[in-house]
Amino acid sequence: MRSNSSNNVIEIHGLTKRFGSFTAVDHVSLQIPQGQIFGFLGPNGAGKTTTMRMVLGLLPPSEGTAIVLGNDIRKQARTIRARLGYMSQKFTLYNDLTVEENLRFYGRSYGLRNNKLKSRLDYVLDIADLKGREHYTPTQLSGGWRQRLALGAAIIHEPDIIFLDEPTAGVDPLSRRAFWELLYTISSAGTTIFITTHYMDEAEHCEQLGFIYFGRLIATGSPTEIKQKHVPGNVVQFTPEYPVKTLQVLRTAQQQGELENTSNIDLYGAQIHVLTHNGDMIRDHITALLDQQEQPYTDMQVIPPSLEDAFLRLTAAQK
Amino acid sequence: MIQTHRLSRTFGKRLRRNQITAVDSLSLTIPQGELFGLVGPDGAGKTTTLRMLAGILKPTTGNATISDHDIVDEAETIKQSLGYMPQQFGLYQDLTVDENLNFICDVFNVVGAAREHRIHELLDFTNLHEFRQRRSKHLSGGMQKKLGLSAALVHKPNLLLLDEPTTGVDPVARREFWDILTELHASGSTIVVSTPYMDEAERCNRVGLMYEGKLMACDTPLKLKQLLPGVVYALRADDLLRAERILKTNASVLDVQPYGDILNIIVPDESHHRQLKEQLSQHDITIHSLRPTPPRLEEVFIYLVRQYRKDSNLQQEQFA
Amino acid sequence: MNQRHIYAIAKKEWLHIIRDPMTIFLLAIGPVLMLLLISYAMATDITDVPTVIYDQDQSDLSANLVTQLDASDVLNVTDHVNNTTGYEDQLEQRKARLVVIIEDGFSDQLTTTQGLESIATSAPRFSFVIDGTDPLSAETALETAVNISGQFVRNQLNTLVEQPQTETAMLPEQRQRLRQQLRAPVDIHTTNRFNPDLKAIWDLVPAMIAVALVLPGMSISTVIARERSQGTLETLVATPISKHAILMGKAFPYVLIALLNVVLMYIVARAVFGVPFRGNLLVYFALSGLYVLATLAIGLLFSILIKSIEAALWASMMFFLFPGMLLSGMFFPVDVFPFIVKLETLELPVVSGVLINRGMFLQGVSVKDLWWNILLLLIIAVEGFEIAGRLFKKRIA
Amino acid sequence: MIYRILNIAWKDLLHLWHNRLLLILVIFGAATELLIVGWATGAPVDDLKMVVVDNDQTAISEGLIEHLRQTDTLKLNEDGVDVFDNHDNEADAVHDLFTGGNFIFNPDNIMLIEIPAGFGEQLKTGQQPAIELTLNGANSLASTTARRVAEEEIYKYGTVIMVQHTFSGTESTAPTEIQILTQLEQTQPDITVKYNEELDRAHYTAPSEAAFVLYIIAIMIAAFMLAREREYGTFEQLLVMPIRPIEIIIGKAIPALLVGYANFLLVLVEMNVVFDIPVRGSLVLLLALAAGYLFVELGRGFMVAMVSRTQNQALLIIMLVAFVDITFAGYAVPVESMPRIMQLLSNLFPIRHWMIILRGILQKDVGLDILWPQLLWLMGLGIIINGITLWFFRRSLTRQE
Repeated sequence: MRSNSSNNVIEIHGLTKRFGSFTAVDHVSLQIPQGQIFGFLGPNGAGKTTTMRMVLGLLPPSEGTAIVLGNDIRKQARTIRARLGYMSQKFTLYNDLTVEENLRFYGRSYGLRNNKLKSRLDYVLDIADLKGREHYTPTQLSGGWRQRLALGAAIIHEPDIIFLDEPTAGVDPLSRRAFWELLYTISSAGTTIFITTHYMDEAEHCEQLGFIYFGRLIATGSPTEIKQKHVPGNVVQFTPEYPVKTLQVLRTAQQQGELENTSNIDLYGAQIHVLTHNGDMIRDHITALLDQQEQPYTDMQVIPPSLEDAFLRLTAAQK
Repeated sequence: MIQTHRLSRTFGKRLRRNQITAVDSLSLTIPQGELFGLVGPDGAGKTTTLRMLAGILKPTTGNATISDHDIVDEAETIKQSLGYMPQQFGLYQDLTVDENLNFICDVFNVVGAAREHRIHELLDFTNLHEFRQRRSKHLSGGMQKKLGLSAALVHKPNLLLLDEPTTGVDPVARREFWDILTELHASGSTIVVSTPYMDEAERCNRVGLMYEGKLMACDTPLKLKQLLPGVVYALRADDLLRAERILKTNASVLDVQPYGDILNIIVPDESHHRQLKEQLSQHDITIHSLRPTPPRLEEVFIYLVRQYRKDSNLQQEQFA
Repeated sequence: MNQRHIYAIAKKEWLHIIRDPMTIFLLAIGPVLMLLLISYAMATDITDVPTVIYDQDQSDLSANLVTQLDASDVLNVTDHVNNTTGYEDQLEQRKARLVVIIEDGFSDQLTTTQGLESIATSAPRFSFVIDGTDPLSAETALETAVNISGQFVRNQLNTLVEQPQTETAMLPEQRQRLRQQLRAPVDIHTTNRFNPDLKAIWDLVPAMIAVALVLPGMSISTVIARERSQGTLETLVATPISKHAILMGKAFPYVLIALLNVVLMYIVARAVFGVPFRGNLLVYFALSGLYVLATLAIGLLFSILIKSIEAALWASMMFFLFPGMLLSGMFFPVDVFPFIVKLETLELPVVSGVLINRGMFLQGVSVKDLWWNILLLLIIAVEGFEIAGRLFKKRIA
Repeated sequence: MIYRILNIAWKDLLHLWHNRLLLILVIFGAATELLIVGWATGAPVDDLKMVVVDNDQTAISEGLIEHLRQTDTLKLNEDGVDVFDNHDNEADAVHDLFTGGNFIFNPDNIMLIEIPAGFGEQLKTGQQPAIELTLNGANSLASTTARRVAEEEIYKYGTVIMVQHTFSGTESTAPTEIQILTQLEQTQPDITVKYNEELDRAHYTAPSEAAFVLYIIAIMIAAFMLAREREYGTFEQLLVMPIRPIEIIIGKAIPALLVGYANFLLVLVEMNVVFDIPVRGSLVLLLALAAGYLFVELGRGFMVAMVSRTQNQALLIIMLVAFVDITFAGYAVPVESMPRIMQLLSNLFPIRHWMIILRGILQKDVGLDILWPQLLWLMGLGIIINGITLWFFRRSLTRQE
């Protein structure tokens, strides 16, 4: 039933949602082709989850349409649902049921039977590396395992699209790594992934990104397109001896207009990033300033901007 | 300030097979006024440790003192000047920001003019002023976290225990949160914070890496980075996935870690730079750039945990 | 345990209750609503029991008896049948609950002289068939029917004997003695203390006040489990607030609401149902407060002992609702229960609640008469809070 | 369709299985409740404490006291008399006698009988002496029973004494008027009690409890299972799955049906064994109608769940609804004796019809030929209630806030 005009699995036009006088989502339009990993970024409360729930048919939109797999979500919600998977922000598996009982319930809800159910169950247990932990209840599992279990539950019926709402929140780097490897295998099998996240390094792995701010879609495109459009030029990065002090020095300098055509100056862990149009020229300028202000530093270099720079730039621009 | 001696905690029935040791004989000393970061994979015992220090979870064996008060016998005295922020939002969803803060002030006996002044100060601090009358369930994730922090700061505690305060918060709000923390730290209070974000751990005086309930490493970020044997090269290329598989076959490469749009390659020393380039070009991977980059705790963390897993597997094999 | 802490927790708990329209409605107005509804519906005396007459005698005398039966407000003659299967069906279809059968020859025995003599050998007999499903109304209906018919026969005999024209072998003084003794042998004056005309409302309403106060007790039974499931308990436990302050603070709003209910229900009992109040008002409110504390103590104990909300709700349902209706003494007097069941009711505050309310409303008793129930409630309240305090740990695991 | 329904049912059963305390409470709670309640209400109203003040001190008055003592309903409280004596006025004495007792070791006195001086003389000569009977009205059931038994016994004793003394026994045969009197006294009306031979009160309360067990389990489980999903947020997950609302309802109804049934059977057996209330009518019909009734009540349970956001709220509503239902079901007091409008209103409550069906089949061995109106009512109410619930369910699904 795919709309053969384009192989878009999700087409959203002017989707809006108003809660009383507050507009949570303001005329968002998006196209997501089949098999793509789509990242949906934005600060808390920007309307990410609301948009997702509208596309899932959980929340009736105030305006606009959402065509998923060729069907309008308002009318054929139920037929679409059989081919969707959803992993919400809150862990919504049953804490008092064991891992196996949870997965069997999900499998059966999507109509899987006996040997099909068995094979899918083994597949999910395998990729989520929960073999041998079937009898644990989710409360006995650590954060990472619970995330993989929730993902497993969402893909047990081989959905065409899976929606993941901040799946890796609060998960340590290694488990995040494992989680994304899992996503790659799923995506390579042709499943479209619609994911929201706050980890900008994860956003880099997405093929298309949407950036929403106070309900309005302010940027879309591949990670490289977004970086080129919104963060032209590059970043001067160095490791200051006294990060907080040096940051203060640079920011006051910028306010006094000494560092023209530089935009965001932020801390990235132990390094400081200075966003500029022309990296080399600004780098010498900064080294001079730092020496003059006796702010010791190491590893001064010019690197291309990352998505985190883009995120900070876009939010700063909107304020 | 904090002194623990072989602190440990197990969950689950003694006899039943799935008894889990969450924290395994942890010995740790945190001096007054330090910003201490606690990192580690999930289930490493970070939350359990913080809960034991906050005196809301009894340790199974071992003990610990906070400014010389025992965490089990004198838990109540410790709590007088302790600020604790649990992982999930610990305040009341159906109460407004004001009502929540006033309630906490009552609990900590912050009264009269001091209360009004303190609340005002905190709302400035976290710029939550215009949300005073909003129910906390209508606050965004970042704002809820700031409210949680202010609740823990109402009585100006000299020890702050924060359990993953910035989880699920966007990068901008995270930075604002940490600016508050560094300011607090500058004013002298001791802060122990557990976090999954390695970039935040970088801003701590010392970082403790926990793994399966044990303290695997505990030192300043700088010293931890020295644990990395060799140099880190950042590779920017087209097909990073394929590059990763190729480099894994190279014996002299110690570890390969993808991060966003770059691939961090750990090699013993600079001499391997040329050899890496050749290997990649043999498999016709177009390299945009391959340059040494300062190691970050993220890479140290992944390297150490993988190392640890290899050793413990080795041990298991010996015993198995 | 300073007051500020208790006040803080109480205020917070109050806000939770207020913020939740459904709960405030159920806690504040629920009990009064229950009192009104149940008292109005249940407190009527046994009246208009459908009765069917099988009159084999078909005389105006028997008709006269039937009208007398119908006249009583306990019975209400609905039908006449003329064969056994007739009244059998009526019984099965619940159209009739009592059948009065008047045998043939009933009137001859009571209107003619030879009839009179024949009584010496065999007196007129009635037979009744009663539907025993509800013993309470069956007994009352039966007693009324037997009394009226017995009295009717005696009066009829009296008039027969008095009439000069009934020639009988009996001598005049024999006739006189018979008339004398036809009257009841003994004249019994019954006076009913505290509830002269045995109004069921007076008996039920005070008891219902105690039973309705079960509601706040039940809603408090999940108060700790709720904080635990919302994750707010962890913050609370990490503060220096003492555990007793938490318990007291949490119980306080519920006590307040319950007392509000006591006042409301007192007004309804007096104004709407006109139940007399013969005790001392101040003592009554003090004792009601004690009763409320006892109920809440058990509710609080439930909320600490039972971790899952469903189990706590179910346990409080089993502990408060059913016993409240049947074991509280509202309908069935407790002192009649088997001894073991009486022991069981010891830990039910509702039993003492009913006794106190009835005692104060109807009997106008004072503290010295109720010392036993007060002692019981004191033990339950003190013991309840004390155990709750001990069991409630400022720990989360 | 069926597969998905069974799937949800199986999940809810697992929830119950994992929550052992709840499972035990649900299964055995009702049975123990019935045991205690049946036992307590079934007990005959007897050894009610009575105080007798004998101002006559004659053989006859002592005979009367002895006669009253024989009955097992009344129990003579000797030391009551001196309590009476050391009070100057009678009102205080009575007040003291009727209050101050405790229901465990010495319950209050129920009745005071004062035999006036000259009672014996007057009785012998048939001058109808008076007797003062004072009852403790605070305890209505006990006092009415005591009054009825006392009056009956006093009349009997009085007639026997009167007859003895008027008939000097010299004539060979008693004069006709004495024979008439004795005959009148001896002829007891023949009373046949149907459906509950010994008029045992437990035969009334036990079935009401059994009917109520089914009712309360249906509502509680339906409400909790659904309210719990809403509270924990797992409901949203269900909505995302290709499950129709009707399937969720039926799916959730099945565990309630099973548990309700298990409980009902347990209670039926218990009633039969412990309170020897036989199932006179056809068991199959009873079980079928029980299932029908359960389904109707489940509708209301879901309605309650949809209205309340948390489980605690669900409980409070159930409590209120239960109290209303108790009234209209004739749980403790029969509906016939309620005011007219109440009786009409009671038809709107499924439990009222279920109570009639249960009593009918249990005690009256009646079939559908008699009970068809109840069945009609149940079906009608069932369709309406479940209809509204489904509509409400669907509406709130789309408006899921």
